[in-house]
Amino acid sequence: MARIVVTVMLKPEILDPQGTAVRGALTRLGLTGVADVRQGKRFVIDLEGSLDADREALLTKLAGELLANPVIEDYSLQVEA
Amino acid sequence: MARIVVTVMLKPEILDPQGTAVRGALTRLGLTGVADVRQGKRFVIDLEGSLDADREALLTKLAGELLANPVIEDYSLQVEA
Amino acid sequence: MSSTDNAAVTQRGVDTVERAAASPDVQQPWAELGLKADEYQRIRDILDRRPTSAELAMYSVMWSEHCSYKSSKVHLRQFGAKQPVTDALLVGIGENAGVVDIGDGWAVTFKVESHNHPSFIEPYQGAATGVGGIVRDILAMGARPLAVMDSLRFGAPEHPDTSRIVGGVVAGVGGYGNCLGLPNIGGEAVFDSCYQGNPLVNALCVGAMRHEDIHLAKASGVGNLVVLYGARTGGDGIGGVSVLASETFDATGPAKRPAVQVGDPFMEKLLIECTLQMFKEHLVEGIQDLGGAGLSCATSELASNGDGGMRVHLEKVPLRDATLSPEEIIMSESQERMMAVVHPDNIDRVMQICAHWDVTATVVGEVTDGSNLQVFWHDELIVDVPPRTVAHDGPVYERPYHRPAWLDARQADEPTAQRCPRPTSAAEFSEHILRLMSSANLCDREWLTSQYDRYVLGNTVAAMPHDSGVVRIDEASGRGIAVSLDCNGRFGALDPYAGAQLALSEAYRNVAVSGATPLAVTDCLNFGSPEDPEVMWQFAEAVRGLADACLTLGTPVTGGNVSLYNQTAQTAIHPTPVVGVLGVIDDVRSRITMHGARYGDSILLIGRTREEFAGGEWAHVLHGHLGGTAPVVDLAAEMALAKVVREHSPLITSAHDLSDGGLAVALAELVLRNDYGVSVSLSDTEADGFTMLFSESVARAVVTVAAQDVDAVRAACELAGLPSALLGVVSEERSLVIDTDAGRIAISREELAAGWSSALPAIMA
Amino acid sequence: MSARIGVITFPGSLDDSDAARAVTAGGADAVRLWHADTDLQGVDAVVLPGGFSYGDYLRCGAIARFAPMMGAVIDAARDGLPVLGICNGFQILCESGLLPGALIRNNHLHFICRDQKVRIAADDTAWTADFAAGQEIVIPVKNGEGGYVADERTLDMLQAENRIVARYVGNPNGSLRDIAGITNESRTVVGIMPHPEHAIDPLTGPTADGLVFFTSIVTTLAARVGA
Ligand SMILES: Nc1ncnc2c1ncn2[C@@H]1O[C@H](COP(=O)(O)OP(=O)(O)O)[C@@H](O)[C@H]1O
Ligand SMILES: [Mg+2]
Repeated sequence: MARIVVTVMLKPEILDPQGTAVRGALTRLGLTGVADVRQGKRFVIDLEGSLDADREALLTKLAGELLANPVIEDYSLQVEA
Repeated sequence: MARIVVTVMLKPEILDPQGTAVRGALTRLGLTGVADVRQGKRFVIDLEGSLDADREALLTKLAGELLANPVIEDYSLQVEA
Repeated sequence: MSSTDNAAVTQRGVDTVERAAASPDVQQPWAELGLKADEYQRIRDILDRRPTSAELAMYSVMWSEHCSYKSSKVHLRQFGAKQPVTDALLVGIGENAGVVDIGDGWAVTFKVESHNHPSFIEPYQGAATGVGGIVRDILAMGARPLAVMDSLRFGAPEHPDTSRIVGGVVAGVGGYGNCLGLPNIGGEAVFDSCYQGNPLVNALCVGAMRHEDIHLAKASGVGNLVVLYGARTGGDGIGGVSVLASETFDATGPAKRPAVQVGDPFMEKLLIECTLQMFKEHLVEGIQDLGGAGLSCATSELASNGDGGMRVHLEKVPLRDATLSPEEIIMSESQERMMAVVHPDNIDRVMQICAHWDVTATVVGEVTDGSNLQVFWHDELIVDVPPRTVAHDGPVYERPYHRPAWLDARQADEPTAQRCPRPTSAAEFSEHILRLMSSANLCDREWLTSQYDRYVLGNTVAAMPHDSGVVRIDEASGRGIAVSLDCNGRFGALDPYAGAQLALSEAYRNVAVSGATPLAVTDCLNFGSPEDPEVMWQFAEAVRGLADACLTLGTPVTGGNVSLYNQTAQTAIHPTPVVGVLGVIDDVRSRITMHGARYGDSILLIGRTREEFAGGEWAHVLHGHLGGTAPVVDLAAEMALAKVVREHSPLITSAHDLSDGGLAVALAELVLRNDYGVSVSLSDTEADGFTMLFSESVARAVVTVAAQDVDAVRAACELAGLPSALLGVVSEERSLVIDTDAGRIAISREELAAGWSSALPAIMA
Repeated sequence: MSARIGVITFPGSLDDSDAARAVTAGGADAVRLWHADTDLQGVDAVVLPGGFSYGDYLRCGAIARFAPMMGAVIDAARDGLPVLGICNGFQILCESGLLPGALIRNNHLHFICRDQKVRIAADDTAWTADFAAGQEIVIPVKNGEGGYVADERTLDMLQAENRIVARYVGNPNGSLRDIAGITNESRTVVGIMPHPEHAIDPLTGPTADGLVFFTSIVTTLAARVGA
């Protein structure tokens, strides 16, 4: 069993309305000095068996084509187990 | 400057239509043996100054009240810098 | 993790029928499951042994208040007993939803249902799954769902928790309906502190089909197959039943069970398309949606309505959570599932259709020539019951009830001029109008309605802000329907009998002023605890009132829903019988809307205005007052108004009913909703300016007609026994001008709009 | 013979029958196409309808872009097949690279459905030929993720090449430069966020302004045959 975690965040130059809303809410609820909040996605993918090179390559490709849209998002992969 | 990352995932027993959709797409695109996919949220919070105990306590509280709904979601905080 | 491999689950400890028969003295947790001692005994008498744990699970949930209507049943019978004679009713109460004939071979089905309690815990998902549930009910009748509506009640606008619930509920209703592709064509949103801990989320769905396509929930034909299709089954909504699971699964113990269900509108959209395709190809002998009580309900109802028995192999049910026990599988309330009874000749095609839409489908059982519903877990028989005893012969309570002692005092507390000072100058009148228009219950609903898709499917002829939603059913002929959903809970608090009738009266009027002929009724009765005799009295009175009024209006109740226990500690919500009325329009091109008027058109007020302020918006907003006698119910006038409007619809350029806030609010809305102004005088009317403007008497509407048609319409009113008054004209200047006995009220559109448009966003900020 | 225009249905497409109705009202024959097929059946143009393909649970249009039929559409579009993507269809076009940029969550975070004033900026695309540049129309907008974004260079390029097809008058969602719709280099592929197919008859829409998109394509295709 292999677990891969893919993290996707909007690129810094893209406006993040959700992050902005969270920042506003945190500040209203009393948290001081919130400089910035960005909201992204996290995918936890469980694969049967172990992660061979082929599947890892395909997954890396799909992370950049399916899970993230590189026009607006950055992404990263992490093999957990 | 402190950076805190809050991760929010649906509890394992809760239906995750988003994860199911991603699982289906990964499989259709040729990835074999996808056992499960769960999709969650990731908040990157930048705070001015250093993270004192008060602010950390407040943030921990707000993570469970604002960023996550503990009825359906699990969450975790990680101080990054 | 999902897995179909149920065999992985240990079979050790499964409570079989055989074992139950052999071990009569086993202690069972019937009380924890909400059963009373005598109910448990009755189960033992029916089965002539102790129930297995799976049987106990089924009976306990099917005999619950929610599924068995045990407190309400004795009262609801009036809807049948007092059912008006009508040719329109094709399928009456008792099925998933009633079916109404609207002509040309078209049938329409509609129903309203509550999802109140889940919406307080998780507003988004609670509301979303509420929409999902009612849509499946309509689908199960054989109809294509066409539109949804939502009637919402929230706590006080200024309470800190209110915006959380409003935001979540509205996003949930919208999120599910929008993603499903059903237009939202109307509803209500009301704020009152009595709903603080008990918000109400009532969702309505309407669908249409050809007469020959009506499907019923029954399993007939020995050898026919039982197909479960849609989402996989998870541990949703089975909190209580876990006590059984923990008994049987000693060592391993079940995984944690979700307290809240998450909706999957995409799956539901696929379910709709795949089900409609099966209907189209005549592949389905009987069908049932899986809602409350899941498989317990679907299998026992299908079997009970059929002519044979049914055998179900529970281990075949596709699971989302492999640790579920058989008791839990049979109880699971996982959303987005349907069950169809299919002839073996058609099964391949059914599976093909499901595969085409990527929907998981599994044959889980078959119709037998026996009389019992039998459920197997692998090879062991774990349920063997006469299905009728589960589905239909649940307990019936004659709960005690009595009129609350405090009601006399409340009814005596009229909003008199001494008790609630009235405006006396034109300036005060203006101020009161502005305060009303910017109050939570009368302000612009745009913040909310703009989150709902009202255009999808391309047949929406009227939605918000119109008095009722109008949908085209037949593109060629223009045949269509109008639906409205209404209730004023404060009237119910003053007099539940009248309150229910007034809700019906308002919905009927909304449908009528759109030019439609009202045909049928659905209702969602939201009340406090039936164990409180005073609440029970309110409930009994409301049902009696609604049944009586439906008989008079000739509009049968076709179905609905009861939601009890809406209370925090000792305080119940106002009696809130939400009533939906369905009307037919032969050609939607002839519908009447709130727009349509032209400069220079005359403005007529139709209907009698009495001095009626109790329970109304003016007393509520200006004085926070709730007391006195509810407005007089005048169903004959309501019918007369409907007839006049319908018969003169070609002459009527626009119409708007009078309800919350009375004439002042109706006229202000005309100014706010159109690009014209209104200039009227109350000098020729039957009562003083204050009464004319703020009374909430029933059976009234403002209509606009061309000057040359005034006499014809007024003559028709007179003939129908309705007073009418020529109030004034539609003016080019965009303002509200009213000449009263206290002087001239003149409010510009900008002034009206300021508070009216900002009030709801301010509550949500 | 009238033009044949394909309307693709993805699982979760919602406005597909509306798009087909609009195609017919515009004077062409609507040909229903299924996402899992690959045969375009020789259609003269394609409409990608609105909705929530695959629930739009990942990113809007992200999964639909990989549908077999989209492979055929992408190839044909590169060879000049006119394609109109409405709402979810616009998102699919951006995801598949036929149009630049992307659509993100509305800046106010709510789904918004309203009658929207839009100004036509380019009247020389396959789908806007019957409009006059500068013309203002009212058609429904309804989306949750309709905010158009692209980098400055792309935005400048779109503007310089007159590839912004329509602009919002009163921006409903935070779209950069009020962009409601754009076109590709060859002006055959158009993506538009608001819904012309819901404004073909004042009975069921705010206006009949949207019909012009569907008569435009008929005009364009007729001119091609004539040429
Ligand atoms: N919760 C809701 N969902 C959908 N539409 C709503 C909702 N609340 C109000 N509306 C619509 O907004 C408009 C104005 O509402 P309201 O003022 O309550 O209507 P009325 O004047 O008929 O009582 C109506 O068209 C109504 O159907
Ligand atoms: Mg009304």
